[in-house]
Amino acid sequence: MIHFYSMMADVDPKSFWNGTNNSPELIAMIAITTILGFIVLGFLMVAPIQLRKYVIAAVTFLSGLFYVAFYLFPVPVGRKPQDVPANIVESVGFWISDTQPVVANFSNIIGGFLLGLGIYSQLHLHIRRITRQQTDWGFSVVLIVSMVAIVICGYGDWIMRQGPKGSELQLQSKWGLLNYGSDLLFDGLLQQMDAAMFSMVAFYILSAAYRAFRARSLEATILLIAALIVVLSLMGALEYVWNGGINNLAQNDANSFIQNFRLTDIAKWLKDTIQTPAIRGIDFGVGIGLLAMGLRLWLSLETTGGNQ
Amino acid sequence: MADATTPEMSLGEKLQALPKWSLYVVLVILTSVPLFAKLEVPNKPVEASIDFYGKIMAVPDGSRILVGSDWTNSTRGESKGEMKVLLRILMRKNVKFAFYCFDPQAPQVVRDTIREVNAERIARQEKPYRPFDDYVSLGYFPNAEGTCNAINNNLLAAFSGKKDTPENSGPKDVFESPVFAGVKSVKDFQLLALITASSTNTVTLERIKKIPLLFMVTGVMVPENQNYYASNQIVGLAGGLKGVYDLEQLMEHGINNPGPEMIPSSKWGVVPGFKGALNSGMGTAYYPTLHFALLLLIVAILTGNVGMFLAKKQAKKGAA
Amino acid sequence: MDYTFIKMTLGVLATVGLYSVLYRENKFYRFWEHVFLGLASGWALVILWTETLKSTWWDKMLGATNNSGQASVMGYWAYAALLPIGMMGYFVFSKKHNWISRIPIGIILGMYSGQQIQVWWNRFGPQIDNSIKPILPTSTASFFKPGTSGLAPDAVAKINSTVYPSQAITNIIFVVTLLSVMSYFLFSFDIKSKMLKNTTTLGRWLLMIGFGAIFGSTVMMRFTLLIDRMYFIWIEWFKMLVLRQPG
Amino acid sequence: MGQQYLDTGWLGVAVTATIVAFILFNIYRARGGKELFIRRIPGLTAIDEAVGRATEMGKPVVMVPGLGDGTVNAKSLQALNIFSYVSRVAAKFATPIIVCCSNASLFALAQEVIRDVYQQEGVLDRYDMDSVRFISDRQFAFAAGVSGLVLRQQAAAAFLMGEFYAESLIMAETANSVGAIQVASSTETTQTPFFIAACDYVLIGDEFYAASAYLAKQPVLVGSLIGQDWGKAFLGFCVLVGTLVSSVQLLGSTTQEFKEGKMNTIPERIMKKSDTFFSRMLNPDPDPKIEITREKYPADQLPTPAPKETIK
Repeated sequence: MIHFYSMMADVDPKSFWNGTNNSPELIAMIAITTILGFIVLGFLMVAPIQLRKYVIAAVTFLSGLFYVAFYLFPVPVGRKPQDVPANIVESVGFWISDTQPVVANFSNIIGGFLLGLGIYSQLHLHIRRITRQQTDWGFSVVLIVSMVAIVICGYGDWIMRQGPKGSELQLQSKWGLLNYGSDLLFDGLLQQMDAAMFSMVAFYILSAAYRAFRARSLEATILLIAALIVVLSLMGALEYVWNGGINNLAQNDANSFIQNFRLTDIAKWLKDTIQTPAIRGIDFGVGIGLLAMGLRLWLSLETTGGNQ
Repeated sequence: MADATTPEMSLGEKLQALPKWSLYVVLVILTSVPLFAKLEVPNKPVEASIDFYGKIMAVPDGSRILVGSDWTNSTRGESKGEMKVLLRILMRKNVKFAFYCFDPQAPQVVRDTIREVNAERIARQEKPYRPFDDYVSLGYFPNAEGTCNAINNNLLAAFSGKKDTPENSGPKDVFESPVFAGVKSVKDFQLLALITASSTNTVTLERIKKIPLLFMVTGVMVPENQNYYASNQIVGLAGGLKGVYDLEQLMEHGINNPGPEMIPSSKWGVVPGFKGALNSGMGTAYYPTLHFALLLLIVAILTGNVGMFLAKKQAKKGAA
Repeated sequence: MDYTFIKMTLGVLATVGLYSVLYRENKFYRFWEHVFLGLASGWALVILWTETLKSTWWDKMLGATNNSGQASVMGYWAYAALLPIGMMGYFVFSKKHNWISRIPIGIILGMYSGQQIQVWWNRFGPQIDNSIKPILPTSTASFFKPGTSGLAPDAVAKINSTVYPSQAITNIIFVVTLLSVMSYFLFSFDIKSKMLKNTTTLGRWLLMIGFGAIFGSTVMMRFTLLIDRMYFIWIEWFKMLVLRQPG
Repeated sequence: MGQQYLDTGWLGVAVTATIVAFILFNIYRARGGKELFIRRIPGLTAIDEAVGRATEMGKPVVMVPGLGDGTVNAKSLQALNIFSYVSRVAAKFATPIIVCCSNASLFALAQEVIRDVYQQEGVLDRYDMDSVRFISDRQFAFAAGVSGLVLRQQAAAAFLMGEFYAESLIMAETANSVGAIQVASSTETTQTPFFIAACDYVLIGDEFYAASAYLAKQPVLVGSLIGQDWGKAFLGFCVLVGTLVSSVQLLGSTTQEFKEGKMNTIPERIMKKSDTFFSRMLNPDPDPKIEITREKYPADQLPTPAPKETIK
C-alpha cells in the first residue's frame, strides 16, 4: 500500500540527527555521545565554584529556549512530505518541528533516570529500621518484600510477553507462575487499593461537610447555599418533581416565563453566570502566576529555596 | 476531636457532635443496599451532554476518530461508564478509532472495557470490534505535554515506532493498520474524544488545536471544563455519573426525537437514538443509589446547622 | 478455590484494611499501607523500563525495524546524551558535588517553563474572547428571551442571535463577577480606596458561590466512586462469587 | 508568514509578550532597590504560629509539596520556596520536620534545598537525611503513606501546598483528626473548597504564588508579583473595553463579512458577534488554501520502504 511508504518517509527523512537501526554509524554516534557525556560530567566535577551558577543557568535557559522558539518561530506554511526547505528561515522552522517530537520525552526520560533516588531513599529508611529493630520494623519487611515481589513478577511477565510465545499469553490458560503473580499483585491488589483509597474520599467529604459547612458567616452561608443548589440539581428525581411543579404553574406552556425557574435552569444559570467567570478569574491569576514562575525559572532569576 | 458525646450536652451540641463513625456506617448502608434493588429515576440531560451526543453522532459512519484515554481503575465508577458509552456509539456507527494513553495502566483498562463491550455485541449477534483492524492501541505516552504538542505538530512522528498486536499474530507497526490508512496529520481524524480523570484535559486543549475536542471527565472536573465548554475550547462535555446517565438516556431517546420522552434542544435538529439496543449501563445502575448518598449529605449538613442554631439559642438563654 | 476468587477476595481484604483507618489507625491498616507503598514503588520500577525508558528512550535511540527486518523508524543518537545527564542527579548525596544534581533538574524545569510561555495564549486567548459579552440589549421586544419550542428554525435562530434585556443583565453579572474576582487577586494595590475594597469583598463572595458549585459537583464523583467500590464488594464479589448468583 | 501566525494571529504573541514585559520590567525595578508595596496576605502569619505550636509540643511539622506530574515542575518548586522558609524557622527552634515527596526529581531537589537551609542557619548537624522522604509516585499510595505518617507521628502542623488533586481531602481530614494546624493551598481550583472546609488557613488561587514573594521578600519575587498584577489589570481592562466596544457595535448592522482571510461584501444584515472588532482580532480566519511548492528530497535519502507483502 503506497500510503505506508510515503508515510514512513514523512516520519524521518535521513538527516544528520538520525541513523538506520543497527547501522554502524548510528551505534558509533551513540557510543561517542555517551562517552562525551561522561567526559563533560568529569569536567563538571572539577569545575570552579564560580562557574557552577552559570552552568545551571545556561542549561536551564537552553532547554527552555527550545519551546519558546517552537512557539515564536514561524512554522513554514503548507509543508508537504519530503519538502526541502526553501531558505534558511524555513530550514530552521523545519528543524524545530522535526525535533520537537524527539525533545518531547526528554524530561520524562531524565525524570525516569532519577527514580532510583526515590527508591534509594525509601530503602535507606526501611532497611535501617529493620537493622536497628526500630518500632514497626516488621512492616518495613512487608514493604520491601512486596516491592521485590512485584519487581520480579512484573519483569518476568513482561519478558515472557515480549518473547515469541507472547501473543499466547492473552489466554489465561497459558499463564505461568510469574504471569499469575504479576496479575495478582498489580490487578488484584495495587489497582484495588487505588480504588479503595480514592473511594475513601467520600467518607471524608461527608465528615468535612458535616463539621465545617455551617452558616457561621455570610461567606460560609453563600458557599453552603450554592453547594446545596448544585447538589439538589444533581438529583434527577427531585429535579423532575420540581420541574414538574413549575410546569404545572406554567399550565404546561413551554414558553412561559416561569419555566426559567426550573431547578435545572437555576443551576445552569448559576454555573454559566457566576461559577464560570469566578473560576476563570482565578485561572487568569494562576495562569499569569505560572507564566511568571516559568519566566523566572527559565532565566534563573530567582534562587530556589529562597536563600536570604 | 469532637467525637465523644457526653450526657450533659444539650441537644444542640449533640446534633453538632455526632460521632464520625456513625455517619460512615449510615453512608455505607445507603450506598450498598440500593444496589441490590433495580430502580429507575427520571432525568433531564444537560446541554453539554446533549452537545456531546450530537457531535459524536455527527461523525460520518465508517470514518475515524482519535481517542485519548487517561483513567484507571481508581475512577472506574465514572470513567468506565463514560468509556463504555463512547465505545457503544462508535461501534454502532462503525467508526474506527486509535487510542493513546497518558497513564501506564490505562491501555490495559481500555482493552478490558473493549472486551466487555465486544462480549455484549457478540451476545446480541453483532460483529465484535477487532484489534488492529477496527481499532488500534497506540499504548502509553509518558509525557502528556510533549506528546500533545507532537500530535498537533506532527502526528506521524508522535506515533512512530508504536506497535499493536492483531488477533493471532505478533506485534505490528501501528501505521500498517487500516485505521491509519492514508493518515498524514491529526486533521485526518474527525475529532479527538478524551476520557480523562486527570489534568491532561488542560494539557490537551492547550496544545491540540487542529481538530474539535470532546471531553469525558470525572465529576470533580466538571466546573473547570464547563469553563472550557463555555468558551468553545471543547465542543462537547460529559461530566461524571450524571454525564454517563445523560448519554445513556440520549442513546435511548435521541435528540428532538418525537415521542413521549423526547429530549428537546433548540441547538440540534432531530438526532436519532438507538432504540431497542443495549443502552443502559453503569449510569443507569449507579444513578439511583447516588440519590441516597446525596440525601445523607444534605441531612448531615442540615443537622449540623440546626444543632448550631439550637446551641446559640441555648447560649442566649444562658446569658439572659 | 479458583484464581479469580483468590484475587477478588484479596482485593476485598485490601479495601477493608484501608477503610479500617476511618475508625482509627491500627496494625491491619499499617500492614496494607506498607504493602501498598511497596507495590507502588516496585511497580514504578517495572514500568520505568517497560513503559517509559524502553519505548521513549531505548527504541527511539536505536530506531526500529518492521516485521521483514527493514528499517521503519530511524534511530536518534542524541538520546544517548540523556544517560549521563540522568546520572548527574545522583550527586545529590555527595557533600562536595551535590550542585551537579541541579543540572538534570534544570533541564526538566527549563523545558517546563518554556512550555508555560508557549501554551499561555492557547489556553487563555479563547477565554478572553468568550468573556467579551454584549451587555446592551439589541431588542426590547420582550424583557426575557421568549421560549423557542415549536417555532420554525429560522425564527429560533433569530431569537438566539438577539440580546434581550434579561440576557444583557446576565452578561453584566458575568463580566462583573470576572472582574471583581480578578480584583481580589491584586496584591500590589493598597486597598485603601473604598471602591477597590468593595469590589474585592464582592469578589470574595462570588468566589464562594463558585466554590460552592464546585463542591456540589465534586460530591457527585466521590460518592459515585464509593458506590462503585460497594458494587465491587457486594455485587461482583459477594453476590456473584460467594453466593454464585447472576449479577 | 508562518503557519503559527496564521493560526493564532500575531495578537496571542503580542499579549504574551506584553505580560512578559510587565513582569521583567518590574523585576528590574525591584532589583534597582526600589521599595515596592505588596499587600499582606491573610493566613501567612499562620505559618509562624503553626511552627511555634509544633515547637511547644515537640511534635513534627509535616510538609507536602503536592503531587506534581511525574517530574518536578514550577508548582512544586513554588511550594519548596515556601517550605524552605518554614524549615528555616523550624531549624532555628530545632523542631523536627518531615517533607513528603511524590516524585524522585522533586525529592532530589527538596533534599538539596532543605539541607542548604540548615547549612545557612549553621545547624547542619540537626539535619536528618530522612526528614525529606520519597513516599510514592503513585497518587493514592502517596495519600495512604502520608496519612499513615501523620497519624503515627501525631504531627502538630501540616503544610499542604502545591498541586493537589483528589488526595487533598484525605490528607486534610487525617491531619485534622490528630488536631494539627493546617495551612493549605492548591493550584487546582477544584480542590480549594475542600481545603477551605477542612483546613485552618487556605491560600486561594495565586495567593499561593504571592506567598513566597511575601515571605522571602526577594526583590525578584516582589517585582514579578507586581508585574503579574499589571498583567491581570491589563487582561481585565481588555475584557472591559472589549465588552463595551462590541456591545455598541452589535447594535448596528454590517455589509461586510470576514471569511478565510478575505473581506467579502454581503447584503446588509445585523451584526453577529463574529463581526465585531475584538472577535475578529481574537479569531483570525486564515485562508486554508495557501499552497507553497518546494523541491523534494531525493528518494535515496529516504529509509527503504518495507516490501509490500509485509503490509496488510
